[in-house]
This record gives sequence, structure tokens and C-alpha cells, in this order.
Amino acid sequence: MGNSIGLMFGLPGQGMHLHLDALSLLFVCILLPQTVAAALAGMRGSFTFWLFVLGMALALLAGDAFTLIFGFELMSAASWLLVMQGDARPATLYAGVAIFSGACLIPALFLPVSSLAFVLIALGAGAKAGLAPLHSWLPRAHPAPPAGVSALMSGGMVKVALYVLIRYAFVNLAPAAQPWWGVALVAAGALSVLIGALRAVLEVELKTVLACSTVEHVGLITVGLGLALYAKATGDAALSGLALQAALLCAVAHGLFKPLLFIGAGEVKHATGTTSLNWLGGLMRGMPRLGALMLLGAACMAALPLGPGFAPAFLLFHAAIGAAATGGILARIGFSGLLAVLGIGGALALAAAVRLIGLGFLGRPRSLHAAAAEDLRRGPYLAMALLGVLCTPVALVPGLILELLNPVIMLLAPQADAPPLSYAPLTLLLLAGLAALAAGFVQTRWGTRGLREVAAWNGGFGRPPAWLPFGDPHTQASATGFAEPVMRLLGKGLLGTTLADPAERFLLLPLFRLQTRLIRLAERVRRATIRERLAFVFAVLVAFLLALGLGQGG
Amino acid sequence: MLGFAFAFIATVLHIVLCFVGAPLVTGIINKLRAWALGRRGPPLLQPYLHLARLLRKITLVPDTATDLFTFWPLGAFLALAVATMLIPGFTTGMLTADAGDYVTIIGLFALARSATMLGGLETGFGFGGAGAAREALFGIFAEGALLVLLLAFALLAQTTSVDGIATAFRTAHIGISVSLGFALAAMLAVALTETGRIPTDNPSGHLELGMVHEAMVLEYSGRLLALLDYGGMLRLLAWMNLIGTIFLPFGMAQATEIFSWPGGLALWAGKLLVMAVALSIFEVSRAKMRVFRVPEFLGAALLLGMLAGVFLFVAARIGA
Amino acid sequence: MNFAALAIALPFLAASLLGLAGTPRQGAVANAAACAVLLVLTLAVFWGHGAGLVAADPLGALFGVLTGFIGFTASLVNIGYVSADAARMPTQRWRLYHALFQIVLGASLLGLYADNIGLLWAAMEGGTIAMTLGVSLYRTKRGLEAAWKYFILGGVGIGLALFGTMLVYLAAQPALGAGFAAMSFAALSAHAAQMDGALLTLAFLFILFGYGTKAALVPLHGWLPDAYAEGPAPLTTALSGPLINVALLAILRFRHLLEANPVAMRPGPFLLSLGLASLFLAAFSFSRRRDARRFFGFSSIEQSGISAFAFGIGGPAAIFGGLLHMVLHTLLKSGLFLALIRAASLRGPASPGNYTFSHLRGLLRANKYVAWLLAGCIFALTGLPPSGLFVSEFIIISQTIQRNPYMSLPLGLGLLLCAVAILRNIGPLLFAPAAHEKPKPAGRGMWLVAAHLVLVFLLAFATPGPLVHLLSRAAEALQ
Amino acid sequence: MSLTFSLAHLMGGIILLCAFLQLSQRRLAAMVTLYQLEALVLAAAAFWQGYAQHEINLYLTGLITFALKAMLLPWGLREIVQRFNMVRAVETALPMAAAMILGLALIGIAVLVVLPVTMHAISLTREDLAIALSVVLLGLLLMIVRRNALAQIIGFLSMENGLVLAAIGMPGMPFVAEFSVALLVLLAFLVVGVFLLRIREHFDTLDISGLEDIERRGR
Repeated sequence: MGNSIGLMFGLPGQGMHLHLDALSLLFVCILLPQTVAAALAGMRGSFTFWLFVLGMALALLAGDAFTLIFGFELMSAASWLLVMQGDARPATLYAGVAIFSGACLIPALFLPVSSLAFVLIALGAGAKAGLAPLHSWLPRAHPAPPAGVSALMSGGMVKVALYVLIRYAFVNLAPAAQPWWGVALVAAGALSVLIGALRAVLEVELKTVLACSTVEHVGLITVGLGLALYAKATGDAALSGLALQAALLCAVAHGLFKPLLFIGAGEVKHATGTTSLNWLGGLMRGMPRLGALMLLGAACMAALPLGPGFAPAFLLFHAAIGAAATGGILARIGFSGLLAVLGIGGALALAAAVRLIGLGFLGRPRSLHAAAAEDLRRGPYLAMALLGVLCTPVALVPGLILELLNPVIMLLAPQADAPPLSYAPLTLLLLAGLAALAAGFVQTRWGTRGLREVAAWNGGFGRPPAWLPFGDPHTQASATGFAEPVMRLLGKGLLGTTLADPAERFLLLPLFRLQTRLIRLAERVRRATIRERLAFVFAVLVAFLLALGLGQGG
Repeated sequence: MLGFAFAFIATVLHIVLCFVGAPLVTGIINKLRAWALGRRGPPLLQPYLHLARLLRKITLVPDTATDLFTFWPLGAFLALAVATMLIPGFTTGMLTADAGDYVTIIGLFALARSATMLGGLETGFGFGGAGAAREALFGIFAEGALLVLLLAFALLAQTTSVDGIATAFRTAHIGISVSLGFALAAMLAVALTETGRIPTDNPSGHLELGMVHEAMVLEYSGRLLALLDYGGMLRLLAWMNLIGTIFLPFGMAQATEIFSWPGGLALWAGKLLVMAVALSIFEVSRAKMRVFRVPEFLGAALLLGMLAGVFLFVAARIGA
Repeated sequence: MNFAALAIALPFLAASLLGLAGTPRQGAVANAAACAVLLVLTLAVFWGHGAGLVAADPLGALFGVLTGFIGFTASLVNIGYVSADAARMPTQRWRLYHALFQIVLGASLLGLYADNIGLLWAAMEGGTIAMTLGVSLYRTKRGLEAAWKYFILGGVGIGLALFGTMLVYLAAQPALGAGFAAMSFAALSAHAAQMDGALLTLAFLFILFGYGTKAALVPLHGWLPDAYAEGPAPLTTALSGPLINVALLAILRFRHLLEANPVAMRPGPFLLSLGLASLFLAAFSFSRRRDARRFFGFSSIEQSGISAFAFGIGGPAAIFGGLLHMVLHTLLKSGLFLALIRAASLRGPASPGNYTFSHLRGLLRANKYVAWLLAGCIFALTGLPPSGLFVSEFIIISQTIQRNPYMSLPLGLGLLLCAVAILRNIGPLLFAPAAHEKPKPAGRGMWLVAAHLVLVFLLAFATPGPLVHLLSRAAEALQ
Repeated sequence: MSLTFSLAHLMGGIILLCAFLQLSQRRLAAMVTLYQLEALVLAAAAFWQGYAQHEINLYLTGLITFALKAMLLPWGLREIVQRFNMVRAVETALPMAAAMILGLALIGIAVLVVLPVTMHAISLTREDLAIALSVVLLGLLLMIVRRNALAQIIGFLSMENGLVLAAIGMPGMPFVAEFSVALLVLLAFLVVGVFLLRIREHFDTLDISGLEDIERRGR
């Protein structure tokens, strides 16, 4: 499957080259449904949106460095414009990170095969994918544009960045591969999992929660990739196969459910005018279809069994255990720490998903807008339904999907040999069906049918007054309140009392201060009088002359 | 063919015994606890009566709840039921052994937990929300600890399926090692939290502010509450089975060898009884913790789990 | 036929006529007509490049066409500008203005076509003086200040360039002897190897400082932002691009002499340091600019720095990239200023002081075509695709990595900072909530801006074969 | 050749001395006088070189220099000094002694740079070039250390003198260069005259600190 096409358009005298192989095909397949969904969700009239899609497609199909960077940067630029139309504040940060990743990638593509090239690729692709510690732009930028674009940014764009990482780390730079590459990726991925999941529990805005969850999933994928890279370098066939399966399957699943959730969040915004969980609640009553689809998406996000998110997590845990079984004492400690992080991250994701559904869609409305919400419009409904239907095979027959992924894995790690999947959702479904049958039998044989609607008991508190149709919103747990225990025990420790992302505190803020200082310096230079300007010229001239004189004298 | 038939029968036997016996285990524990406190205690079969009474009652639905109100108990029950079916009890080599991966079981417990949490949030009143938030917090540490523990088991047994671990621990000469001791302590801490026992939660407490599990099911009644309560009983049994299988695998039957069953069954009953006694003594001798102490408790479990993995490595090195 | 000489003569002739007679509006129309003829003539230069003192090589001819094109579009937009602004200055001064317009064009063309380092220098001097007068044309306090700066800094630069020119001549003595031959680029390039290397290095230093002043390389840039901001917009902004090109091409050509000489020092480090200094100073100067024209003045400094950097990297591909970058940037920047003039005139007279960002913000409400075109031009400056500059910057960066990998780090960082600083301004410019205002018509000149943008795109991504051929031949000859 | 050499050298030395002494002057009138002396010697040098090289061009250069630089410009400058009443001392930005030490250092640099690189050139050019470069650099320095616009112009003109000195030393350099120099000076004078008048109109002083308006309000 190595098809190349040359285009007469592009670099002067050389044009562009497109190339399709199993890996690009996989990512194109990941991209396709969400593009259709985003178009259905209301973006099809936007020129910039199609430019964005074009950029991603070009980056995925690139056959040469120019096309890759062109597509990559086109994607960044178009999405920047879309972000800016939504919210100008994060747009600049976003642009900075996007160009930073371009600036890291271009050198990496031209450097000889070496560890330096890998580091640059990891920095560039990692920054674009939202890999910690370069992730802090993502929860700001992804929620800003319209839902369809957010969906594509979270579901597609980060995948394109990961595609670049995979393409170079596993294929193009393979001859120079070192075990520590994998370890570095695992470390970054684990950090992303932890921070992404933790912030997903703490954030209040629905779309920000989803964006944080994207950081977490990018972390999961990267952990898988890192383990595979490590195993490939140390020659562990089973582990590399297992880890690659985990990473790729996670990418597939995430590419389906994250757009679904984002489009849903857009509909929430459309129907209620807000995405703050503190103002939502009880949406399941007014928006049952949306609620059901969002429930599906949230189940995936939390990696619960029988959802599409579980198989990748399952594989990833196994890969991490496999990795811990190899190597020395440091690897053992490190990988058992990784397992702990993955476990904690998984549980945090679960908490985030429960919070999203429980506070947004269940319970009582927290505002009149939430109470009066109307259900999905046709286009988004179709879009979400499409993605939901596509989730089913991933959820129920992951083995089949893994078979399909085999050519990609062979391309990335030719010696990989993964053990068969020991997670059988169909068996679980069968057992659950049996249990349900039994329960139904007991119920019909001995139970009483029927339901009666009454006022909630609520521990014996009285009914709310008549002017509060849904009761006092303050008497139910708020999003902030729900997160409070987690915040108290983990948030303060990891994020500090201000809850600022550590990446912002330790990375962005110092950089920003440095920039301000340099700007002041530049302003001082600019304010120079004519005399001072002449003096600059003079000084530099004399310096050059001296350099010349000394250089020629010596 | 015959082996398959035996395995099938063993599986069915295991499932039936578990489903029928789960309330009995709860009843025994309640009785033992009462005895330990010097009371007479409820009759052993009281949990059955409790469930039957609930089944016959009309089920009330709060007017603030959504249509999914009835779905959550069912979801929690089904997840726990499947988990119970997957964890071996008296025998290894059941038909469900292949699907019974440790990670799957952790996932199923998480599924049950999330369904319960959503049920707690359903009506939109303070207690449910508080309970769910606490449950989420406990889950975070519990799941990390469980996964780290799995590492220790997987390294010893070279497999991650519970059945495989049990077989390996029973047949291979593992001996009593420091790491397994650590692992047991960690596992017990997680099990106590997961099943909602003292010191992290009080199964019989009814002070709303201190409740975790009970707070979430506050609005449920009738057959929905029966499902939830029955699910809780199943969970307790499932955890006892899990601990018994991994740490006390001696004497477990082989599904394909019918003559080993009686011994296995008897030993199983014995193990459950021992665990019940231990649990009730532990429960009456400890006070309930403050909510925010629990994560420390579980964090210690997590570290113990990691230590188990590390010590395993050291031991292997020394042994080699 | 020597179209080159004709193309140089025409603007000077037109200048003398425009300087003497006509109302402002008539002057503007006549100016446009002269520019149209000039465009045709510059095209014709490819078929009649002349000989002797004025002999255009293909590269000069190419940039000549560019100059003609920009002059033409600027003169068209100028008609509207003059009609709206006629009352601000007496007729006399408008005549001077149009004369200066033509002189700047003529000087640029002379600098491009002259095959003589002395004539090149004279052209730069003429351009400097015309621009100085142009900047002070409005006779405002700030205009005078800017013009004074221009005069002092430009004058010093011109002086240094003359010194360098003389040294080049002296260095060529061993190879070419006295007389005109030692001042012809063609002859100098051919005999660069036999020239006095040490002297040539010294000469290049002065040339670099002299023409670097015109190219606005840091630390010689001091005149540019103010000159951009305070003069009449069509003259001092749109037409400054060609003059900068002349200076950069001159630097490139002298650089080649050094490269071809075995004894001379390599010019790379000098060019690289000035280029990077430009890039970084611009990057940090962007963020506090309130006046859009000053802002884009710094952008010109940045782009000039990029080209100088490319020349400093050396090698045919990098020089190809640098040349392409110059072509594209000149087109883009002049288009940008045309759009900017129109944007400012949507909110009142397009005179200096009415170009602050706070004055222009929320442009989308005034006219969406103008707003989007302006935003498109600004965006294109960053070098992100689909802007054409992406191609040239890509070439430059990739060449940097291959030839001097460590330099790619500061280059990448500088480009990043500049791009971010430029992008920051687009949001408020387009979307900021402005006071309620009626949408106004876009004006006639907007298709010209669109044409500039499309040209930039097409020339970069679907570069015509002959252009590629021409540029790569020139780059190989000047590597 | 010996006489050619020593006379040219002497005249170059005088020009350099004038340029250097300008640094030490506080009063504009004295600076103008020194400038005039400098231009006179330059014209003489041009004639002498023309005679020595048998170049008709150089006589023309000398003539232009004499007429414009030695006569017309100083006269104009004195007029300006009179009209604006600037006979008193102008402000310096650097202490006099420091400026002069800097000037000495510059001459040193010029010699250091020029002498090694002109090994192969004829010795006349070689000396001339070092002096010319020194004059150029001193002119620049003068522009930097004086706060007055007129003083800056004198520095600028002094710099041009250095250029012309270099130009006349070039053997057989075509006419173009000299012509341009003359043109520059002429135009410069026009422009400067216009400017000074206008600056006067607006700022009431020729102290260019008034010309630093844009910078103060960070635009």
C-alpha cells in the first residue's frame, strides 16, 4: 500500500508529494467520521473549516517534508482563525504554541537521523497534541471555537500531531531509536494523564472539562506509544505489539467519542446559552436524545467496561505490567509508579465523566435556561448519532478492530507480536443478559410492578416554596462542590491553592516575564534619540572594524 | 467434552451458590458483629426477608428525577453480578475464567460504582451529591492501589486473569513472602473501602452527614432499593471471593475433576466463614474514620502495593 | 533597444512635468498614467536590457517589473488618496509630492538596472533625498522629526556606502585596473577571485553598513518606523519596498564578490548577526505599537532581516529563498499598505495619525471586504500557510538547518515571536466591538489588494517555470 | 614621487587635524572655521592630486570643493549661526576630554584596519585611506557628541570631506563618484537649509532634544 502522487503545486520547482500507506490510511479513517460529523453539526458553510480539514488531510497524506509542514501549519493557522472567532483571548497563546511546534518540526525533518531529531519531533508534535508540560494552552483554546471545530480540534488535530510523532519516532527515525525515547514519552504521557484527568474533575465549564479529558487521552496514547518505542528498542516483541495496539485503539476510540461529546456540548450551549456545569442540571428531561448520546460518550471517556474506551485502557494496563516485568529496579519502580498513575488517572476520568453527566444532565435544573432547554437539532443529532453508531464496533468487537490495525502495527514495529486480547465484551454482555433475565424473573415472580411519582424524600426536609419551581438550586451539589474533596486532597497538592496549571506557573509565566523584560529593552532601544541611534551604528561599526582588524591581523 | 460439561456444571453451580448465598454471608456477618458486641443480632436469614419485603413494596420515584432513575440500580447490579460470576469461588477452571481478567473485574467494579454515583446525583439533593463526591474521591485511590497490586500478582503468576493467578498460587511454590503480606494489607484496605465497611464507611449507619454509600441510595425504595442492596451483598461476596482466591488458594477444586468439588466447596465455606469472623471482629474493634482520612488510608495502601512490587524484585534478585 | 534606460528616464521626465503643473487630482491621474507606461516599459526590459552603464541583468529586470507593478498599483490607490486629502496641502506641495513619487520610482529602477556601483550609489542617494522630502511633506512636528532622523541616519549610511564603493573600486585595481570596468558588477563578479581580498572585506563592511541602513537592518533601522508613520502613505510606505529591495540586492551582489574571493573573510557572520538582530528587535518591538504603520515598519525590518539572514546562510538554495522572500514580501507589504490606506479612510481622512490600532479596531463593521483583505495581508506576513511567505521561509529554514544547524534555533525563535506578535493584532482589528457605524463601500482599489494577495499565493505555490529558472540561475550566479 | 607623497601626506594630516580639533570646540563659529580650513586644504589636495595624476577630473573636483565647501557652505552656516543667535557654546553630550580620547582611539582603529589590508595598494592610497577613514569616523563621532542640529550637520559635512579625500586618492576613479559627492553636498545643503528653517518654525531652537517627541510617547 505505498501509493505516491506528485503535485505540480507547492515548493518552487519541486511541487508537493502525497503518499498513502497503512498508517496514514488509519489516521485518515479516524479523521473522516468526525469531519462528516462536524460538517453535519453546522460547520459545512465555513471556508476556514474546510481549510482546516484540508490542512489535516495534507499533513496525514504528506509524502515529503514540505507537504507535511504545509499541512501542519495550515491546520494550525485555520484553527487559530476559528479559535479567534470564538474567543480572542486564548488565540494568541494558541498561535504561539502552534508556531512553536512548527518551528520544532521543521528542523527535525531535516536533521540527520538522531536523538536530537527525536527530541525536536517530540517537542513539536507534543506541543501540538497537548502533551504535558506543553499542554496548558489546550484547555483554553479547544473550548473557544464553535462546537464542530472544537470536536475536530480535539478529535482530529491532536491525532495529526500524534501521527507525526508516530511516523517519525517509529518509521523515519527508527534506525537511531533508543530505549530512553520511549521512557521520555511515557513520562510525558503519564504527566498528561495525571494533570488532564485531575483538571477534568476540577473544571467547571463543560467544554473545558472535555478539553482536559483530551489532554488525558493524549497522555494515554503517548504512554502506549512510549511503551511500544521502549519495547521496540529493547526488542520485546509482545510488549511492543500490545502497547501499539493500546495506543492506536485509544486513538480510534478517542477520535469517535470526543467529537461526539464536543458536538453535544455545543448543543447544550445552543439550547441553554451556557456550558457552565454550575448553571446546568436536569437536561436529561428536556433533551433526552442528547442526554442518551452524551451518556454514551461519557461512558467512553471514563473507560468503563462495554464502552469503546475500555479495550484500549485494558491493553494499556497490560502493556504497563509487561513493561514493569522487564528491566532493572529503576524501571520496576518507575513502571509501577506508572501503573499507579494510570489507575488514579482512570478513576479521575471516571469521576469527571460522572460529574459531567450527573451534574449536567441529571438532578434538578440550576437555571431557568437549563429547565427550558429543547432537544437536539437535526444536524447535530445526525452527527452525534453517526459517531455513536461507529462507537459500537469498537466497544463490542475490539478484537476485530485490532485485526484491522495489524498492518499498521506491522509497519511500525515489524517484529511486534501481541498476545490475543483477553477482554471479551460479548461474553460480559451475555452474562449481564443472563443476570438481567434472572432479575426480571425474580421481579415478575415475586415483585410488585409499577412506579409512583412522589416528592423526593430528601432526608425529610420540606418541599421548596412555590416560587422556586425546581427547588432552590443551591440545595443540590454544585460542580465546584462535587469536585471539592478531590480538590482538597489532590488539587491543592498538585496545582497549588490558586489551581493554576503547574505548566502555566512554571513554564508560561516565567517566559511571559522574560518577554516583558525584553520588550522593555526593545522599547528602550526604540526610544533612543537620534544621537543614540547614531551611536549604536557607530559602536557596531567600530566593533566590526575591530573584529576585522584583529581577525586579519591574527 | 466431559471436561467441558463438568466445567459448565461447576460454573452454573458457582453462579447459583453465589447468587443464592450472598445475602446469607451478609446475614452471618451481621450476626457475628452483633455477637461481638454482645447482642443477640438479627436472624441469619434476615437479609432474604429484607429483600423480599422490598420487592413487594411499591417503588417510589421522586418528581425531580429523570427517566434514568430506574436504570442506575439495574446497571450497578448487572455489573456486580457479572463480576461475581467471573471471580472464582470454590473452584478454578470455570468457563468464565477466560473473560475473568483482573483488569476487567476492576472495570466492572468501577462501572457499578459510577452507576451508584449517578443514582445518587439523580434526584438533585444534597446528600446524594455529597455521597457521590466522596465515593468518587475514594475510588481514585482505590483504583490506583488495585492496579499496582495487580503488578505484584502478575509478576508472580505470569498472568493477569484471576483464575490464572489462583492456579499459579496454588500449584507453584510461592511461599509466604513479604511482598504478598504487603499486598494482602493493601488489598484488604481497598476491599473495606469498596464494600463500604468500617473504617471508611458504616454499612449500618444512618447519620446522613457521615454516610457515603447509604447517602447515594437515600431516594431509592421498593424493588430498586432491593436491587441496590442485593448488589451490595454480591459485592461483599465477590470481594471475599477475590481475596480468598488470591491469598488463600489452597484446597480449591478443579472444575474438570468432579471429585475435588466437595473438598473445594467445604473449604470455600470455611474460608468465607473465617473472613466473615475476621471482618466482624475488625469492624467492631475500629471506629469509623473521618472522610478526609480515608484517602490517606488508601494512599498508604497504594504505597504498600508499590512496595510489594518492588520487594518482589528484590527477592527475585536475592533468590537468583 | 535599451528599454532599461528608457524606463529610468521616464520617471525623471514625468517628475519634472508633474512638479511644475496640474491640480492635485490631475497630477494623480497623470502620475497613474506615467506609472502604467512605466510598468509596460519595465516588462519590456526583458527584451531590451541595454548595455554599458545601464544594463539590466535578469534579476534586476525581475525586480524592475516588481517595482513597476507596485508603482502602478500604488498610483491607482493614490488617486483616491489625493482626491480625499487634497485640501490638506497647497497645490504646490502636491506637485512636489507627485514628482517625488516618480523620483523614488526612477531611483529604484536606476539602482536595479545600473551595472555600475557608482550609479547604484547615486540611485540610493537620490531615493534617500526624495524620501526625506516626502516624509517631511506634511510639515507636522512629527513629520519633521521623522524626516530629520531619516536625513541624518540615511545620510550617514549613504556616506559609508560611498566609502565602501570606493574601497571596492580600489580592491578591483589589481584585477581590472582603473576606469569604468572596475565599477561594473559584471566585470567585478567575473574577476572577483583576483581582487584584493583584504581590502574587499573592509569594503564590504562599509557597503553593508551603508546599504544596510537603506535596508533597515538593526542597528541601522532607526529611521524606518517613523518615516513609515509620518509621511503621506502611498509614497513613504508602499514605495519604500522597492528601495529596500535595491539595497538588499546590492548587499547580495557585493556579498558574492567576497564569497568568490579566496582571501576575503566570509560575509556570513556579519549578515547573520544583523539579520538576527533585526528579527529579534522587531519581535519585541511589535507588542507595544499603537500606530499601524509604525507596526508594519517593524515588520519590514523583520522581513529585511530574514532576507539578510538567508543571504548570510549562503548557497544557491538559501539565496533563492531569500530572493523569493523579497519578491513576495514586497508584493505583500505594498498590498497591505494599500488596504491599510483604504481602511483608515473608512474612518476619516487617511492622514498620519489616523492609523492607530485603536482607531481602526472592529473594522469588520465598517466594511467586511476591506477588513478581511487587510487581515489577510497581515496574516500573510506571519508566513503561516496559505501565505506565500511560508514557502520562502520554509526554504530558508531548511537551508539553514543543512548549512548551519545551530542558526536555525534563533531563526525559528525569532520567526515564532514575530508571528505571534503580528497575529495578536488581527483579532481586535477585525472583531473588536466598535461604536455603531454604517457600513461604507469598499472603494475601487480593493481588487488591487486582492490581486496582490493572489499573486503572492500563486508566485509562491505555483511558481511559474521561468521565474524559478530565473531566480535559481541568479541564485547560483550569486551564491 | 617623493614630493607628491609628502605633500599629499601633509595635506591629509592637516585635514585630519581639523577634523580632530572640531571635536574639541564648544562654539559653532569655531567649528565652522575649522570646517572651512578643512575644505580649503581638501580643495588644495584635489588640485595637487590632479596635478600628480594628470587627471582633469580632479581639478574639477577641487574646484567644486573650493566653491561649495570652502566658500558657500561656511558662509551659509555662519548666516544660520548669526540668524539664530547661536554664538554661545553648544551643549556636549560627552566630556570634551573623553570625546578626544575616543577620537584618538578611532584614529588608531582606522590605522589598524586600513594599513594591513592595503599592503598591495600603492603607498599614497594607503596613507590617504587611513586618514580618510579617520576623518569619516571622527565626523561620525562629532555627530554623536553634540546635541545641536547645526553641529550635527558640521559633523556630517566633515564626514563627507573624508569621503572626498578618499575619492581623490583613488587612482583613475571615474567621474561618477565625485559628481555624486558634489551633488550630495549641494542637495544636503538645500535640504538642511529648508530643515533648519522649519525646525526653527516649530521648535524655536536648534537643540535637537526638542526633536525627540515621538520617542517619549511610546507610539
